[in-house]
Amino acid sequence: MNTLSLWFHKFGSPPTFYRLSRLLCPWLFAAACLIGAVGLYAGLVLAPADYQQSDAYRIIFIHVPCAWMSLFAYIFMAANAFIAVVWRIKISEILAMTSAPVGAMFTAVTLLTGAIWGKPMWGTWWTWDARLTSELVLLFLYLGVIGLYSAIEDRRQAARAASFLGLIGIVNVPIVHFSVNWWNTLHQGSTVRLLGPSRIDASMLWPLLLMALATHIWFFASVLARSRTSVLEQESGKEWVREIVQAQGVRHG
Amino acid sequence: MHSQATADPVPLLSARALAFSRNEEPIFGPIDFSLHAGEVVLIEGDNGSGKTTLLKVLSGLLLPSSGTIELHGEALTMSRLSQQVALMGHLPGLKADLTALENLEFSIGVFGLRAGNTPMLALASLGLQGYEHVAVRLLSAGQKKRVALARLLLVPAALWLLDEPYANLDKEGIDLVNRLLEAHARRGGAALITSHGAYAFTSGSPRRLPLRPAA
Amino acid sequence: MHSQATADPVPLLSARALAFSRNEEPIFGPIDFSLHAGEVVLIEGDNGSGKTTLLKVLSGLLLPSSGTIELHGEALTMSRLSQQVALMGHLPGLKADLTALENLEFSIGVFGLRAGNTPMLALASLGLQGYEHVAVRLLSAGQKKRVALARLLLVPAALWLLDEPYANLDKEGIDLVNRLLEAHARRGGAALITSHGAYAFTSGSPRRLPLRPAA
Amino acid sequence: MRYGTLGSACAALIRRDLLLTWRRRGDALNPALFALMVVALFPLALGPEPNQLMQIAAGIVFVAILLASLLALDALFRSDYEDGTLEQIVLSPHPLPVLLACRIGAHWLTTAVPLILVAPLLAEMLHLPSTVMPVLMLALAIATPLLSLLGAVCVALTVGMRRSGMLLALLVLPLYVPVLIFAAGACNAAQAGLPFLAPLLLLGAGLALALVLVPLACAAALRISIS
Amino acid sequence: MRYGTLGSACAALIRRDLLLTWRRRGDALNPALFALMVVALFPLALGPEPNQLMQIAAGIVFVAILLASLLALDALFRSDYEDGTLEQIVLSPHPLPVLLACRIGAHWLTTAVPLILVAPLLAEMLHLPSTVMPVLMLALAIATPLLSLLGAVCVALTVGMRRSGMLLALLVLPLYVPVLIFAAGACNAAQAGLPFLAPLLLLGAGLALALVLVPLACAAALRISIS
Ligand code: HEM
Ligand SMILES: Nc1ncnc2c1ncn2[C@@H]1O[C@H](COP(=O)(O)OP(=O)(O)OP(=O)(O)O)[C@@H](O)[C@H]1O
Ligand SMILES: Nc1ncnc2c1ncn2[C@@H]1O[C@H](COP(=O)(O)OP(=O)(O)OP(=O)(O)O)[C@@H](O)[C@H]1O
Ligand SMILES: [Mg+2]
Ligand SMILES: [Mg+2]
Repeated sequence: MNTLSLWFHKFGSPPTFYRLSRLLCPWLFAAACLIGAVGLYAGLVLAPADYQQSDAYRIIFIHVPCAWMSLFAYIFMAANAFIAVVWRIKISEILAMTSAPVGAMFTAVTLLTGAIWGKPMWGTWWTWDARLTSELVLLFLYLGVIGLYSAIEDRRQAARAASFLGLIGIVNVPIVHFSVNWWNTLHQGSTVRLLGPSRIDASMLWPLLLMALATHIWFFASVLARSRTSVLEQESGKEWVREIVQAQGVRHG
Repeated sequence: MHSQATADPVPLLSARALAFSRNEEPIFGPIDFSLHAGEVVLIEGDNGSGKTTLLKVLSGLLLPSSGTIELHGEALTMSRLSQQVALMGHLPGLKADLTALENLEFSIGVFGLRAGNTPMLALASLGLQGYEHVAVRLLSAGQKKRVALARLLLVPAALWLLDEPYANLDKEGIDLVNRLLEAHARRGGAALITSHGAYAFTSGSPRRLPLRPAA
Repeated sequence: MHSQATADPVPLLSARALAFSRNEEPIFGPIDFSLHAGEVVLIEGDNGSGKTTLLKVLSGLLLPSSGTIELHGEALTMSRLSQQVALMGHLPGLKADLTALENLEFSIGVFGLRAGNTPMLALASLGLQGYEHVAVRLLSAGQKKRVALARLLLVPAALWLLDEPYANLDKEGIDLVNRLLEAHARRGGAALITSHGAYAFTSGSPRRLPLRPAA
Repeated sequence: MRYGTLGSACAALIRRDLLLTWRRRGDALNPALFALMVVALFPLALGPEPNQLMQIAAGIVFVAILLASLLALDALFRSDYEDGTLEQIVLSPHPLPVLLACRIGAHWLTTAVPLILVAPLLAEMLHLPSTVMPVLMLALAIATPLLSLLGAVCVALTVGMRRSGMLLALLVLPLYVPVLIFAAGACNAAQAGLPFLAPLLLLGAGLALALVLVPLACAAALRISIS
Repeated sequence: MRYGTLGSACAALIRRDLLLTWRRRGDALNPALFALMVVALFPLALGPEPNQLMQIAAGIVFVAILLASLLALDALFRSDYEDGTLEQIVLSPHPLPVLLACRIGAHWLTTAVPLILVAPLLAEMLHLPSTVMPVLMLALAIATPLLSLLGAVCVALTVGMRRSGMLLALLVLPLYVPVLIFAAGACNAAQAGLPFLAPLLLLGAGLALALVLVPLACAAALRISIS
């Protein structure tokens, strides 16, 4: 056992995880909603209209954070999948599997908002541009992971198999990100940079960053909430779960 | 649970606190047992008590959730394990489109050959003379089982793990399995066989290892 | 071959010179037998002797190559046959993703319901209370077999054809099957069951119908 | 003693199939996803020029939907065969063709309807002119039941075999060819501004015929292949 | 007492696979027939203008071959799994990745090579210019082993399941996308008179990588899915 897996065994033990996530989840959801509301207000109302695209551009405040999240969620999933496959740590299996549907949702929203935005901008809902295609492949990869996970009866075996598949798909993530640089495409090049100056006006930048923050928090809240139910389901035979169920039964009457 | 003291000090196979669980549900509880050369042990248990699972764990197909398995008193590695142990599962492991002989030759290529035996001899000793060049597809269920048993005679493994070797066999077939087991034990081999209560291991009185669901 | 004279003059089922062949090869020879209400007959034979095939012929799944089958002394038509005869084959005929109750309701929709019985009662009488709403997928092999048996209790058919009902059952399961068979016979039903030599029909001493390969 | 009526048997069968689909509703999306992927392969293989794609859009949509329903055919009788339910259905006291017609209808509902629903998306991805869309949908509405029916006969013939995937494809595809010609032909005609009703009417006539004959053929084929 | 060597094990495995293919040599033609049928669907669906077909010929040949090898994948481990041979192979005393590499190689020989051989015919049916033919064959020679290898990992992951056909397609197709893009891209470039070597070199690099990594991944995946 190396230090990493020791750490996981300590903090990632299902009961600890359950209690921690029960504590955190409501706060995270609340924070995500609050920051999201501020970001949306700033983006949709306060930020000035674009000189080229007038108000159509405002969909950026949903499209771009969701697009970032679709990639981030995959990386998060793959990291957990790696731990799950190599060290067989249960919490990582669960985290990887619960982040897949959330990531798939973000990917779908990205595709949808992109298509909606594409109609006024490019005059078509869809083109076979490298970024669009690779993002579509990303959705397929998420769906493959979800499908494989739900097709196998044994939860842990299913999680390991699906994690394995997810790991193979990670090659697609850099392709999505760098596709605008590697191939000349219709899609916007990178405009927001962490290092160096961004090619976007500050009045548009800060609502965008707020939205990005909100989606990140939402992602973690949602993954934690889903994982909590998974943990309960998978550990349903264990003593600590019975205690919780009993305690809740008493509370509910 | 069930452990016998015998003359031979180093058992061929020994399991300590061996347990396996699936989906966090224990399939079979921690069990301890050892198996010496020349022994045939019958694992008894109801449907779903984990007999098949136990054999898969012992053969290395599944990793135990806890506990240790030792071969000849040493912790096992996968490649040593598969030289010493032969598993005959529910499925015959035969290609229907190959002949009996071709099937055996494939398994010799992969697993090696026990000294002083040949596929023809093994088939003959199971009463399959004349069927060597018949596609397995055309053999009856009982004859297929015999080809699978012939493979056991050929591989060098000293420990046989047989999952329900009597299932779907008629009386003659059951006798045959018993004779093979006795001969193998006399040669210094050992075998672990499963059966649910309905069958009887007719000859002799083998040691029995009862298996109850852990939950 | 094997024909008994009994009190009841019109047998439930009678076969005259019944034979079946596949690819011009006879599978079972011409056999004659009759089955009266209240009787349970055990068809015995080695692997491949044609037991399963005989049941399929009697249930109407296969057409006999020669000979006649009569139900209540009348030549049979397909739809009368399937109202009178229930077959339980090697396969359970259950949908793994439906619950036990849903499976039974489907079979009632297709086959009808015996007077004075309900799915819940049938499941309860087989010791499956509390499992009515559990997906069959999650049941153990033994419990699945019980659900399949519950279906037999529900359908109106008077004649049961059971193919190896004891296979893969533990002792308790075997007793259960025997009790069901006795109750069915007492109610005026009849049953034809197959088994290869290894199993024993433990209770009573049923009539036996030996089957030998025709070739 | 209550013997089931034919109505109750059909209702039980359809209810069961819908219930099974609902229990595995994730899988119900698979044919549509597969069609989506196949459609996506073409722009990647041919290059993304919208004009070229537009020319061949209707044809590709049909080929994709045809392949998806081909793959979905396997589910028609196989699982019923493998768990023994098919034997029970064959032994039921009701006319087998009627029961099989219900089974095929339920299969069409659960696999082909999602395909029809996803078709506008597929067409849009290939830049099919929106004027052709109604014709495409109409052609699909007539063609997909025909595909399910024609496929059912082949499945009934191969159901006893293991690993029949490839063989099934080889049996089914030739039967699908006329459907493809008329359905895609109608769309191509509409796209070229020509009259497109004739092929659709022919398809409709074929469907009417198949609705009557296929259940009978299917019952005969099943009896052969499970014996 | 003679324990088998790794060499004898690989030889036995390959010999067995070739023998099995020979015993069912009728079935060995199925993938090629399937590709032929898929290719034949296009002129029917799109209309027979040679110029239009020529434009899209290379792409369609690739899509057809890709779908055919997708359907053939099912045979890679399934029959071995169902009759228990796979368990025996996993339990053998030799390194599993090497044995699996032999199995995949034999599968490629028996399913993909017929596809490559039939490719000129397919291309001719779609009027592919004969100057592009050598590039097509070269691209196929590099792409098909890559398809077999990538597919093998997914098959290994799904081998324990019943009726995995559709799911397998959904897992495999995204992985096939890059292969398709580069292989068809090379042909399209050649057809347009542009340099076509770069995508082929990329494919070659991918193949080299896959040859090393896939057997390892396959072994790991198999161990997960048969447990
Ligand atoms: C269905 C169509 C579309 C898809 C699938 C899509 C996908 C994506 C993805 C995946 C990203 C994140 C890339 C990364 O972080 O590396 C992104 C970012 C972005 N997209 Fe889209 N997009 C679509 C349409 C559009 C349209 C029509 C526009 C506007 C003309 C647009 C503008 C942007 C911008 C400005 C960014 C931020 C770029 C950056 O700062 O990195 N997208 N899109
Ligand atoms: N691949 C699997 N996935 C999930 N559960 C399994 C799997 N294999 C077996 N089980 C479960 O493990 C338990 C033990 O099964 P096992 O097959 O070892 O029992 P057994 O003693 O061999 O029974 P039988 O007498 O029916 O052969 C059962 O409850 C079974 O449902
Ligand atoms: N579908 C089939 N096609 C060809 N031959 C078959 C088929 N089903 C059975 N047979 C053959 O018919 C003969 C009788 O088989 P059957 O299954 O009736 O025997 P059985 O007495 O039930 O045997 P068991 O004890 O193994 O169940 C066997 O030789 C078998 O190989
Ligand atoms: Mg078992
Ligand atoms: Mg039988």
